[in-house]
Amino acid sequence: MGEPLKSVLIANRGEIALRVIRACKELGIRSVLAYSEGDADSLPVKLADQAVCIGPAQAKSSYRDPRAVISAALAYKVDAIHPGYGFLSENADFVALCEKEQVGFVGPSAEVIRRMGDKIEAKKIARRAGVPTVPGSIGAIAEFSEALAVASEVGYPLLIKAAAGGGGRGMRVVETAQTLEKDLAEIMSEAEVAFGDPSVYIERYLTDIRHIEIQVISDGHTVLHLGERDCTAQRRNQKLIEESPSPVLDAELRQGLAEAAVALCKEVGYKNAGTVEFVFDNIERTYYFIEMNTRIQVEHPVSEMVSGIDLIKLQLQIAGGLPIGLTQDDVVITGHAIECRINAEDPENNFAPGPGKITTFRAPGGFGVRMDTHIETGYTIPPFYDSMIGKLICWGKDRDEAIARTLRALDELVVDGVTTTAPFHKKILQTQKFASGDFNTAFVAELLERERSAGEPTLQPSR
Amino acid sequence: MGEPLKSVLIANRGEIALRVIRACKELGIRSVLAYSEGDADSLPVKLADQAVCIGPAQAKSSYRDPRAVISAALAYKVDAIHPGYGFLSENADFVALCEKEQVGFVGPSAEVIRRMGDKIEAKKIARRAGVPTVPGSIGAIAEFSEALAVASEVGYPLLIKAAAGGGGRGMRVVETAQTLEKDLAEIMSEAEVAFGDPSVYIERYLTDIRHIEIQVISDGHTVLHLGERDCTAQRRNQKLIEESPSPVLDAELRQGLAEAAVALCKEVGYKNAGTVEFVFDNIERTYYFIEMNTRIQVEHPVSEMVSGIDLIKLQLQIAGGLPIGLTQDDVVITGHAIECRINAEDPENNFAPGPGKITTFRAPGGFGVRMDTHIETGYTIPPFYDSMIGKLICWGKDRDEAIARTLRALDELVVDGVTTTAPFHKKILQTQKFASGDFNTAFVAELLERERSAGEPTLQPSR
Amino acid sequence: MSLNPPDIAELKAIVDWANLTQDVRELSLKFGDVELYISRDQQPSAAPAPAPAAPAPAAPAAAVVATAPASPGQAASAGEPSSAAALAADEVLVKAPMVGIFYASPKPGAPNFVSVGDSVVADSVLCIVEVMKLMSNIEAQVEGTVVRILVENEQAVEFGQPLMVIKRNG
Amino acid sequence: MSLNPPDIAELKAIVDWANLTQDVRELSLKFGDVELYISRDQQPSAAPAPAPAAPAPAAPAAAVVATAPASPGQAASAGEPSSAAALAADEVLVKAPMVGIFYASPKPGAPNFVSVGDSVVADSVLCIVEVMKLMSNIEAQVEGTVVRILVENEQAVEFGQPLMVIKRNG
Repeated sequence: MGEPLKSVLIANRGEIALRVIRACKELGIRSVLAYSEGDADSLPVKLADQAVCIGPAQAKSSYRDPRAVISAALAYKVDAIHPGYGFLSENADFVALCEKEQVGFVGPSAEVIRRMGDKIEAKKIARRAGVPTVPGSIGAIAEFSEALAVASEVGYPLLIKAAAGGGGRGMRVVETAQTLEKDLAEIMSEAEVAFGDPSVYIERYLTDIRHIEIQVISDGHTVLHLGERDCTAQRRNQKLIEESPSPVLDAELRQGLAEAAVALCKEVGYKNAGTVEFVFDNIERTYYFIEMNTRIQVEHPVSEMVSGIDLIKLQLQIAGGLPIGLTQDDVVITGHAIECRINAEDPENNFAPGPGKITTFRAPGGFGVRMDTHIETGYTIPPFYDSMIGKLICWGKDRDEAIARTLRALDELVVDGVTTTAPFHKKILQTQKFASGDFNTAFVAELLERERSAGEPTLQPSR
Repeated sequence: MGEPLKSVLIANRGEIALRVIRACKELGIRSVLAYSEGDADSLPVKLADQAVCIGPAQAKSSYRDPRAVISAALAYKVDAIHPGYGFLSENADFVALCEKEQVGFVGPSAEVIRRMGDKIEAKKIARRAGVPTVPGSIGAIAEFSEALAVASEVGYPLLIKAAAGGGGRGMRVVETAQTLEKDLAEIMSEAEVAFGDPSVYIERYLTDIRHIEIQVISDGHTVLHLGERDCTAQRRNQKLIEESPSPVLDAELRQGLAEAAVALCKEVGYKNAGTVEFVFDNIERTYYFIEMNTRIQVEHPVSEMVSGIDLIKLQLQIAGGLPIGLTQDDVVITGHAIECRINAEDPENNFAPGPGKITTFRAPGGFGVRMDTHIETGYTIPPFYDSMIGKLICWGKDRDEAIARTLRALDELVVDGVTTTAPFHKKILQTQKFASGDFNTAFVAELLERERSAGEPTLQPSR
Repeated sequence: MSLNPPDIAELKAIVDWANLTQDVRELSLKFGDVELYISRDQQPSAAPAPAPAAPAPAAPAAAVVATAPASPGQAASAGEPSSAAALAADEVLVKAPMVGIFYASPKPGAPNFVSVGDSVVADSVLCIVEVMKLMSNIEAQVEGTVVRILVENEQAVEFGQPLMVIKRNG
Repeated sequence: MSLNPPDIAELKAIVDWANLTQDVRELSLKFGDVELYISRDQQPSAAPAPAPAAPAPAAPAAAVVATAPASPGQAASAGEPSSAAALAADEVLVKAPMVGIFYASPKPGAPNFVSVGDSVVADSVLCIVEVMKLMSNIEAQVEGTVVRILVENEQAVEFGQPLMVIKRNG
C-alpha cells in the first residue's frame, strides 16, 4: 500500500476499542466500530465516527465471528481491521480470511501468527535466532531412553509433563537425579494408560521467577524495542500490575533481553507491535524466551508512558505500509510507569466477577495520571465479557514517585455500584515487598495466603 | 528549616487547590484545605486530608483575608501555607504577616514579592541584571525637556502615557518624529488638567508581538529554567491557550530568554517557582522583560508536561528548605504541550460568565491527555469566583500531534448544564493560522472580528 | 422540541416507535399527570404485540419534564436511524439477520425481488444479504403485502437493521 | 448500616441533625412509604425552627432505598463533626464567628468563663476565640442556661463551628 489508512474497522470493545478510536481521530482516520448488541450503549459506540452492529451480545456470534467482522469491513468499505487484543487478534484463520478477501489487517501476516502461535515452532525459531529458551526438550519425546538423556541434561529441579496431559494433569517435579529414572518411567506409563500416549515434555523447573517482556514494533524492515515491562505481580497467571522499567534488571541484562527480542522478530520477519515474553530466573539472574504475543497488549500504555511513543498510531501507520520513521536512538525511556488493571471483581469473595450498574464514576486526574477506561457514570457492565473496567497508568520520575502517584490516584478513583479490585491494588502497592522491588510471581498468592491464615479481612471496608 | 514539610495549609480553591492536595498526598504531607462556605461541597474539600472553613463565600472575608488564613494555619498547626495563584499569592503584606507569625510560606520572601510587584523597581532590577526591557523611561517624567529627550531616544512608533492616568485614559501613540513635540506638550498639559500631574511614561509602542514567558524554579542557590511558554493566544489580555515550546523561537533566542530569566532571579535572590514574562517583537525578533510573577501560574502544567518535572512538589520541597537536587542538565524538554483554559462562559454572548449546575461531566482521557479540574457531575459552579472550570493539557511528540490530540480531547469533553469555551478553543485550534504558529496577540480578536463582520455565528451549535 | 404535553397522536407515535426499535425494553414517560409505561418481552419479535399501554387523555396543564421528549431520540441506536415510519398493529418488520450488503434483485440488471404493493407468501424471497460473497435469501415468513422498503439496493446493512415492512393479510 | 426502615427516634435524630448543621438546606428521605422532607431558610439561625415534617409511623414492610440512611453522613461537612447532640426547640447554638483557637477561660489556670448548668445573660462572656493573638470575647446573646459545651479548651475551631448550646429561659 504505502499510504495512510483512511478508515479502520475496530473489531473490539471496551477500553481498547476506545483507545483505537482515539488514535484514529488524532490521525484523521475514519473509525468504524463493529459492536455487539451487548455494547450498544457503550462509550466507544458514542465516540466512534460510525458504529455498526455486527451481531448479538454473545461474542462467538459477534466479536469472535470472523465472517461477521470481515463482512462488516467489506460492507462498510474500510481499509483495514484493528483487532485490539483478545477475540480475533491472534486468530490465524481469521487473518488468512482477511488476506483472501483483501481486507487490511492491523497486525502481522497469518503465517507469522500461526508460526508464533505454535509453542514448539516458536521455541525452534527462538533457538535459531540465538534466543535462550527454558532448558528442556523442544517437542514431545516418546522414547524412554531419549527422555532420560534429555532429562539428564536439563538439570534439577526439572518438570516432566505428559504431552497429552494438560490442566495440571500428568505433571511431576523431579527434585534430584536419584529419582529421575523411576519418576520418568512412572509418568510415561501413567500417560500411556491415561491418554494412550506416553510422550512427555521435559524442562527445567523454575521456582523463583519474574515475568519480563519486551515491547517491540516493526515495519518489516526496522525493528525497534521500547524497553521491558515487568509483569511479575500476577494472581493465578493473570497480570495485576505491570511496570517499566523492571526494578531488577541491570543495563547488561536489559540490553540482552532487548536484543534477543529484536533478533527473534528479525528471524520471523515480524511486522506490527508485539511482545516477546520471557521468564527471568531470580536465582541465576538469567532469562528464557516463553512466547510471543503478535498483537497489542493490555499493558502497552506502560511503555507509551516511559517512551512517549504512541504504539497504536504506529500500528496504524505500519498497517498502511508506511515506515516507522524512527531509529532505536529515538526511543528514550524516561522515568517509571505502573499500570493497575481495575476489574469489577470482589477480592473478598475469591475475585468473583460482579457485573452491574456504575452509579458514580470519578476518574483520578492530575500530572502523570492516565486512566484508560470505557466506563462512565450510569454505565452497566454487561455480563458477557471480561471483568476489566479500566486501566490506571501512572508515570513518575522514578519508581518511588510512580508508586506514590498510583496510590494517590487509587484514592481518588470512585467506582460506586460495583465492587472493584482497586483497594486490592492499594494493598499490594503499600507492601514493603512491592516497594523493595524484590519479589517473584508467587508474591500476590503469598500475600493473600498470609492474610487468610492470619484471619484478617483481606481488605478494610472501603468505597 | 531544612527538613520536609509535614503539613501544609492550602489557601485556595478550585483546580489549583486540588493540584496542591495531589502533590501533598504524593509527598506524604498532610494537606489542610482552608475553604469558604461557598466551596463546602467542592471536590478539594472531599479530597484534602482535612478541610477547615475559614469564612463566608465572599473571598474578601475568606480566601483574601490574611488574618483568616494565618489564623487557620496557626490554629491547625501547619508548617506552611501554599497560596496557589491569585488571592493572597502575591500579597507582600500577607507574606510579611506570615513571616512575623513564623508561619512558613510556599513562595518567596515578602521583600522579593514587594520589589518584583513594583513595576518600576522590577524594571530597574532587570536592567541591573542585563535583561532587556521595553525601550523607554524607567519612571515618570515631569519635565518637558527631559520627556522630549527620552522620547527622541526611544524610537517610533512610541507611546506616551500619563503617569496618573490609567484604563486607557491619557494615552497617545506617536507615529513619527514630526508630531513628537506637539503630542508630548498636549498630553502633558491634558494630564495636568485632568489629573493635576503632568508626569508621563514613554516607551516604544510594539504592535506585532507575542507573549513568551520563562518558567523558573530556584531554591535560593540553584536557579533552573524549564524552557518557555508561549501565551500569545489571548483575548482581552486573558490567556486562552498556552503552549511549550514556542513555535517561533530558534535555539539562540530560546537560550537568550532563559539566561535573562535566570539572571533576573539571581539578581533579586529569588526562591520559589516563578515566571519571567517577556514581550517578543515579531518584527525585530527580539524580546523585552515585562514583569515577573512570583508564584505558581495557571499554565504551569504545560512546562510539567514537556519537562516531566512536578513544579508543585518542587515548591513544597524548597519551602521546606531542601535543595532542588537537580541541575540544568537534568531538565530536558521533550515534545510539545498545549493548555486550553476551559471557562464557564458563553462565547456567543461576549464571553459572559454563566455559573450553574453541571448535569454531566465527562473528562477526556487517554495517552498524553491531562485535565486538571475540580468539577464533577452534579457540581454547582458558585457565582463568587472566577469562571475557569478546568484546564485541558495535552502532550504530543511534536506540535502537530499536540494540536490533533487537543482537538480529539475537546471532542470527548462533556460539560452539560453550563456553556463553556471548549468549542471556541476548537475553533482557534482548527484555524490555519494557529496551525502555522505564525500569529500575534491580536489573533483571537481578529478571528472574532472576522466572524462578526461576516455575519456568521461565532460557533456552530454544539454540546 | 416542544415543551407542551404530548397529545394522543404523539403518544401513539412513541408507542409505535418503541415497537419498531430493537433496543427498547422499557420506556417510561411522565408528563404532568399523563403517565406512559411500556415494557416489552426480551425476544425481538417480527410480529408486533398490541401496544400494552393505552395513553390517558392529555391533561390541560402539566409540569414540564424537560428530558422526557428527548428520551426516545437519545435511546435510539447510534448505528442506524430506525426510519421515521411507525408500525401498525398488522405490520411486520423484516430485519437483517447479519451484517452485510443488501441486494434488491438476484443479479445486477434483473428485476427486484419485490416492490412496494407486491403480495408475498411466507417463502417469498424479499432480498439478498451478502456476507463475503455468500448470498442469503431473506424470506417474508408471513403472508401479506410489501408496504415499505427501508434500504437502497447495494447498501451496507448492520445486524438487526430494519429492511422492509410487510402488512399481514387478514 | 441498618437496612430496616428508620423508627420514630431515628427520624427525629435526622431532623435534629439537619437543624444542627449549617450546610443542609433541603433533605428528602423516602423509605418505603415513609417520606421525610425538610427545607430550611437560607439564614443560618441559632434559633431552630420547629421540625417541619412529622414522620409517619414506620411501615411494616418497605423497599430499601439503599442510599437514604447514608445521606446525612455524606452531606456532613468534611471539616468538623457537628457533634451528635440534637438541638431542642428552646436551645440556641453558639458558633465560632471566625477560625481560630477556642479558650474556655480568660487565661491559663483561671476558672472557665462558664460551665454546664451556669445561667447566662445576653452579654455574658462564654469563651474567647483567638485569631493571631487577638482575643475575641464570645457573648451569649440570649438569656438562659449552658447545657452543652461542644469543644475542648485550646482546641482549633473553624468558621461557623458549634461551640456551645444554651437553653433559653422561658
